[in-house]
Amino acid sequence: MSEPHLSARTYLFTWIALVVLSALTLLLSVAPLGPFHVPVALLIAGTKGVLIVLFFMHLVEQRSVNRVAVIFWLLLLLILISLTAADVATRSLDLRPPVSG
Amino acid sequence: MSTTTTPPASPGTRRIDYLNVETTIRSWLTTTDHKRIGILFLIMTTAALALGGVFALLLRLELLTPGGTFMDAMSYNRLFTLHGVVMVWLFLIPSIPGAFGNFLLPLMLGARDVAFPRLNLASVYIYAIGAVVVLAGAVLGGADTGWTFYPPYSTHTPTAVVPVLLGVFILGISSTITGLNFIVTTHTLRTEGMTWLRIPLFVWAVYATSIILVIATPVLGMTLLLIILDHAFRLGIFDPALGGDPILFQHLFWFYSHPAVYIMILPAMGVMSETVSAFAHKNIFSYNAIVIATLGIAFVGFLTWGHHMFTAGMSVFDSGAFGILSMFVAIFSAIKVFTWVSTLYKGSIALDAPMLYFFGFLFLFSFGGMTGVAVASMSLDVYWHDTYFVVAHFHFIMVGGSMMGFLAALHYWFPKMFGRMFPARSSTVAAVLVITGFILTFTPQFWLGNAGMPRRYYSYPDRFQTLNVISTVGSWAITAGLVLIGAYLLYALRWGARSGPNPWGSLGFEWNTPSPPPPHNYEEPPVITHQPHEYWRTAE
Amino acid sequence: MSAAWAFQRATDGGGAWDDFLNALNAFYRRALTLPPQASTIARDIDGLHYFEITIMFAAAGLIAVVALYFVVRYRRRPGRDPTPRIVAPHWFEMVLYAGLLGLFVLFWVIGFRQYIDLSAPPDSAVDVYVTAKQWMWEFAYPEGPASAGVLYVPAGRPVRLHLTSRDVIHSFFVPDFRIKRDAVPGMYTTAWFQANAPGTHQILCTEMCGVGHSQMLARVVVLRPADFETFLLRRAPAATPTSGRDATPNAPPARGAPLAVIGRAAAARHGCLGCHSIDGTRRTGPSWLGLFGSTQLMADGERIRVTPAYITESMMDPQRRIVAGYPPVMPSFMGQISPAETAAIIEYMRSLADGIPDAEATRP
Amino acid sequence: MADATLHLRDHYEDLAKQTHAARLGMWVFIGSEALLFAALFALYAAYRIAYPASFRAAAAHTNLFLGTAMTFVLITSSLLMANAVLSARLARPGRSVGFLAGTAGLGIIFLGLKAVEYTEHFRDGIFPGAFYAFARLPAPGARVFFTLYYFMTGLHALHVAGGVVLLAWLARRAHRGGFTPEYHTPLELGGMYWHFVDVVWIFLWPLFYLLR
Ligand code: HEA
Ligand code: HEA
Ligand code: HEC
Ligand code: CUA
Ligand SMILES: [Cu+2]
Repeated sequence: MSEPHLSARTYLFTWIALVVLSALTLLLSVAPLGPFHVPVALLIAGTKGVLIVLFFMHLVEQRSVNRVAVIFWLLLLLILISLTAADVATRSLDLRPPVSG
Repeated sequence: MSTTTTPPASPGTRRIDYLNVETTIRSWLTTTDHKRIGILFLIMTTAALALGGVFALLLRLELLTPGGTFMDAMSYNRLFTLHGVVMVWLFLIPSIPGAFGNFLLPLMLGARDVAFPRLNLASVYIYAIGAVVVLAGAVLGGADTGWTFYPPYSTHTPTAVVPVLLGVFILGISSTITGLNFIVTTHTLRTEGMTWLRIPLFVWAVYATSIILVIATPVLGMTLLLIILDHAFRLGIFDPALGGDPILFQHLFWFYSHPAVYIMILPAMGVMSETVSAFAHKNIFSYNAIVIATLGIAFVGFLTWGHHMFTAGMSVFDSGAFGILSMFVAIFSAIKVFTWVSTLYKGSIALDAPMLYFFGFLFLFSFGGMTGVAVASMSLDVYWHDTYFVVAHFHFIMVGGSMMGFLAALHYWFPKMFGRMFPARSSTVAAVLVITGFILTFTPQFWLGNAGMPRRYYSYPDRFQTLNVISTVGSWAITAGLVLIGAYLLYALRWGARSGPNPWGSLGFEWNTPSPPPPHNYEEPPVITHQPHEYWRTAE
Repeated sequence: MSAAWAFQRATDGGGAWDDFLNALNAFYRRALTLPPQASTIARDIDGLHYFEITIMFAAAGLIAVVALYFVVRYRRRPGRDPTPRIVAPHWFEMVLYAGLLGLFVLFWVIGFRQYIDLSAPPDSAVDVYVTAKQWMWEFAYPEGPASAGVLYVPAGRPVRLHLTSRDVIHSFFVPDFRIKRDAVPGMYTTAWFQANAPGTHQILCTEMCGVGHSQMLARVVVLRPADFETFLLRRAPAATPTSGRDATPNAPPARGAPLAVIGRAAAARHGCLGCHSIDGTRRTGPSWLGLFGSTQLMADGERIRVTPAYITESMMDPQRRIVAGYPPVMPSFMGQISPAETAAIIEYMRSLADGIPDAEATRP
Repeated sequence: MADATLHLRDHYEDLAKQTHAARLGMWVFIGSEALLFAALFALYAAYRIAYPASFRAAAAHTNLFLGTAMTFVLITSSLLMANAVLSARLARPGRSVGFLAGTAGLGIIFLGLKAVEYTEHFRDGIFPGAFYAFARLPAPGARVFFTLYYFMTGLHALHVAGGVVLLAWLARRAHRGGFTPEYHTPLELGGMYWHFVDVVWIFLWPLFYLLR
């Protein structure tokens, strides 16, 4: 009853991709990216995470409900982080209407 | 393990059910039968209700006079903290899911047990350990922070917050396990023909609750751990003296605790959906609407936590965002209320005890929920925040809503669980007592809040006394009702009339088994061909 | 459109319509046990309150009546079973829920507008510095006077409160003004109000802060504007501050500027910036860049964290503790700097805490 | 011995369904774990916005070399772990044990590096919370950075340590022939856990070492 599964080659390629991406972030961390340092680093980290989840953790070969579960918890994780950070980021924002009577 | 199916004894002797299959204490303490685990949770959470209720009575007694009545300020502060902690984490969150969810989920889905029975047993013990730790903390001096544990007060108070926090942390693990179990059960153990749109609404409610449990609880756990680390080892991350920002604690706390209020109401809503169909003998007016609203609450409920922080110093932008999102979540509850009322239309309504609680719920939850919308209106919350208006709001929902749901469930499924009926007359009297007592206790608190009385006040200005006295007297009526319920249910356990398999003539799937159900629920997996509660079919 | 706007207009001018609104206001206020409306914003907020509560009673009444009718009409009787199959017509559900959502959004729009009003003080406001600590309220004015337990404000003028706390979170609540704001240690929050008329109003603490929480009461005394001026003069300390306002590079900031900006001006005015740089360079005294919240080594080997308390001490009694590597030359500013200015300077230092130079101040 | 039905519990219809349940349960559990870390990530985001300069300065004081080494150690361990599961699927329990041992070994190396790093910081007076006494970065933002650093990497290291124990147990079971191509659910779930811990580190690495 053995299911179809990923091969050793896929794993090896995944690993190579991870190594390359890690080296890339390392290089980019000294590049003059200005304000884009954080988003770029997080984007690369995110890509690496997705690779691991899909291949090492076999999400590609599993039932779609598992994919939905992963997407759902990712979404909530982002909500938690962004709405909390948004508070600190916008504390000095002035929302007064331009001319207040 | 309960795989040892005892062969039925010779005909004429008692039918084997989950209660009499084995009767030793040991068999109860090592059981992996979801029904027995449900009963264990029922016993423990009811005890928690009684304990929290005693704390509440003491609170109300103290508030009889403006100054000190019979205790000092410190004791009062500890009492309302314990009242909140016990009611929320020991009673309300585990009650309906732990007791009725465990008992009913497999029965309703046509399964023989939950997905992970041993984990399920573990959750009972973890709950018990957590409860013991909380109570030990109470004995060691208790916490005086309120159930919200805001730093820097919670990290500086000399009281025993650490054990209380630790206990809550442990209770969180228990509810996460319960949630995990229910999610997987719903996905994998549905019997043949049980498509997603045939799942009983109570299961949907518990399923949505479970999603909230597994996602929100870890955040609470982490947050409480950070407070523990600060209090015990001065490793403060929220401490302004160390560069921290105490408002961030509030964000993390409410990221859990707002969804947690839906953990507390969704199961009760599920009970109501079942109750109203069963006692009006009527199909639910719109099954899909209830399902959508249930999932909608579970999801949008995660986006509204900031409405507890409108005066806290949060940015105006964030406040506005949380304000509008709170309005969105309310619409889903409105959908449910409307659907329940419409279900009554052309029904065949029997006013048994569960149905009385349904009406109590309908009215009190609606009103409490609407006052929720009022406090979510941002400028009004600036006025009402941390006044008795908020206390009234959440007791309307948590007592008038969730506790009524608990009581309805208790009465509706009592025959299912024990095969016996409770005395009808007493149950009516008790329901009326509880509901009127409730109104008497908590309606005055809206006025108190309007008049500007802050909550967590040991003493208060004289002008608030009259309303406080009324509220205290009301709490005695609730108590009378609840004690009466306790008394006749205990009586019925032993001496109640035999109920037969389905005393209410309900078409819920759980009634397809005998009452009380046999150890393995179904001999053969049932095949489901339609939604539950399709009463029009009884004509065919 | 909404009751809230109507109420806003009703306060000024006569006319039958306004009389009606005033009567309505009086009725609702009594029925809902609301306290007096003693600030300019109170009546608007109550207007929204009446509007929502009316709709809620209507909705609750409707639910109760319909449910009751169904119970009576469809109670279980022989022949009632089986019940017919009835499912919701979709268009009806849609219209109902869209309408409700529209209503909720309307609540939000009004509430949020008022909330913005509540959080945006007019520029002309009188500033008061409010410090909460277990279990009392202290008030200080830029002009010098300070008081504990009683907040004196003028009638008819906006008053802006800069709130902070010395220990745990407290919350400043004046029911009669319909305002409430947390006083959080480590930061300044603001609230404002404009009292309508002279009188006295209660202040309560609404954030759990320990055994004295319910005793943490104080009063707002609203004075006639003239009396308020007298109060300021009478309470001002003898040694009047400010030496050579003209000598400073920065003009005094307009009222309504953030506290840190006020602090920068005060620091310049009192000559702090002559000895203390704000860009990290070392002058007579240590630079303020990144100073706040840091831990400094004292001449006697002690390590001290730069907290508001320590900064205050450094200003009033600089010789008490000397930073290692610096001469003990800093003069005492006791009696020369008002508590309000102290708060503002501290706030300014806090704005430099992260080590980012103050771009505006260093501009030539 | 390799009778798969031995592992079938009586409330499931068949093993496929039971395996599916186990995997789904694991994903749900990992979701919970992710949210546990998310609370700390949210704090990191908020404080980074509040103290941008201090955070950059402080990140320059963590050991980039060690951090990078740890990254490569963990991703390589993940490769080994994936192969351990694969070997079980291909009915080669011996190789499975070897891969597991390798994975656990790398986990231990990771913890060793972490210990070296912590010791270094302690020497500089970098402690969390009230004990922070790093003379070169006295600003409050740096204190917050390092407190978070200890909480997040510490929690992560606890997870790695737990993972190593788990791997040892799995290796023992594999060694005794406990896993077959048909039934190796514990091994697979253990692997998922290990990979998840790796993913967490993949985010910690830039946040604490790279973004200077
Ligand atoms: C089971 C628990 C529960 C539930 C379900 C809710 C539901 C809601 N709550 Fe409540 N809440 C609490 C428990 C709960 N709450 C607790 C414990 C606190 C205090 C915490 C503390 O500080 O200690 C609190 C506090 C609280 C606050 C903060 C108050 C403050 O401290 O300043 C706010 C603010 O927005 C709020 C809003 C809401 C809203 C909008 C809903 C909505 O989900 C309600 C939706 C329901 C309805 C709207 C009713 C049905 C609809 C109709 C009948 C249609 C007609 C409706 C209208 C015309 C309006 N709640
Ligand atoms: C589920 C939640 C829940 C429930 C059910 C209740 C129930 C009650 N609560 Fe509580 N309450 C909270 C949750 C709850 N509360 C929370 C979260 C707070 C905030 C705490 C904080 O500020 O931090 C609070 C705060 C709070 C306050 C405000 C304290 C303050 O701010 O100073 C008051 C005051 O009146 C109060 C009163 C009551 C009363 C009279 C009841 C009554 O309804 C209780 C009636 C129940 C009984 C009397 C038990 C009797 C039962 C039995 C004897 C068992 C029978 C036996 C069997 C069935 C076998 N509560
Ligand atoms: C004559 C020069 C001079 C003036 C003017 C001056 N200071 Fe200082 N200040 C010093 C010196 C020198 C020190 C270091 C020695 C000590 O601690 O007293 C110092 C130390 C301090 C410290 C403690 C810093 C630390 O690193 O711990 C603070 C805070 C401070 N000053 C604030 C002020 C404020 C506010 C003003 C203006 C109201 C001011 N100073 C005006 C010279 C001055
Ligand atoms: Cu100060 Cu409560
Ligand atoms: Cu909420």
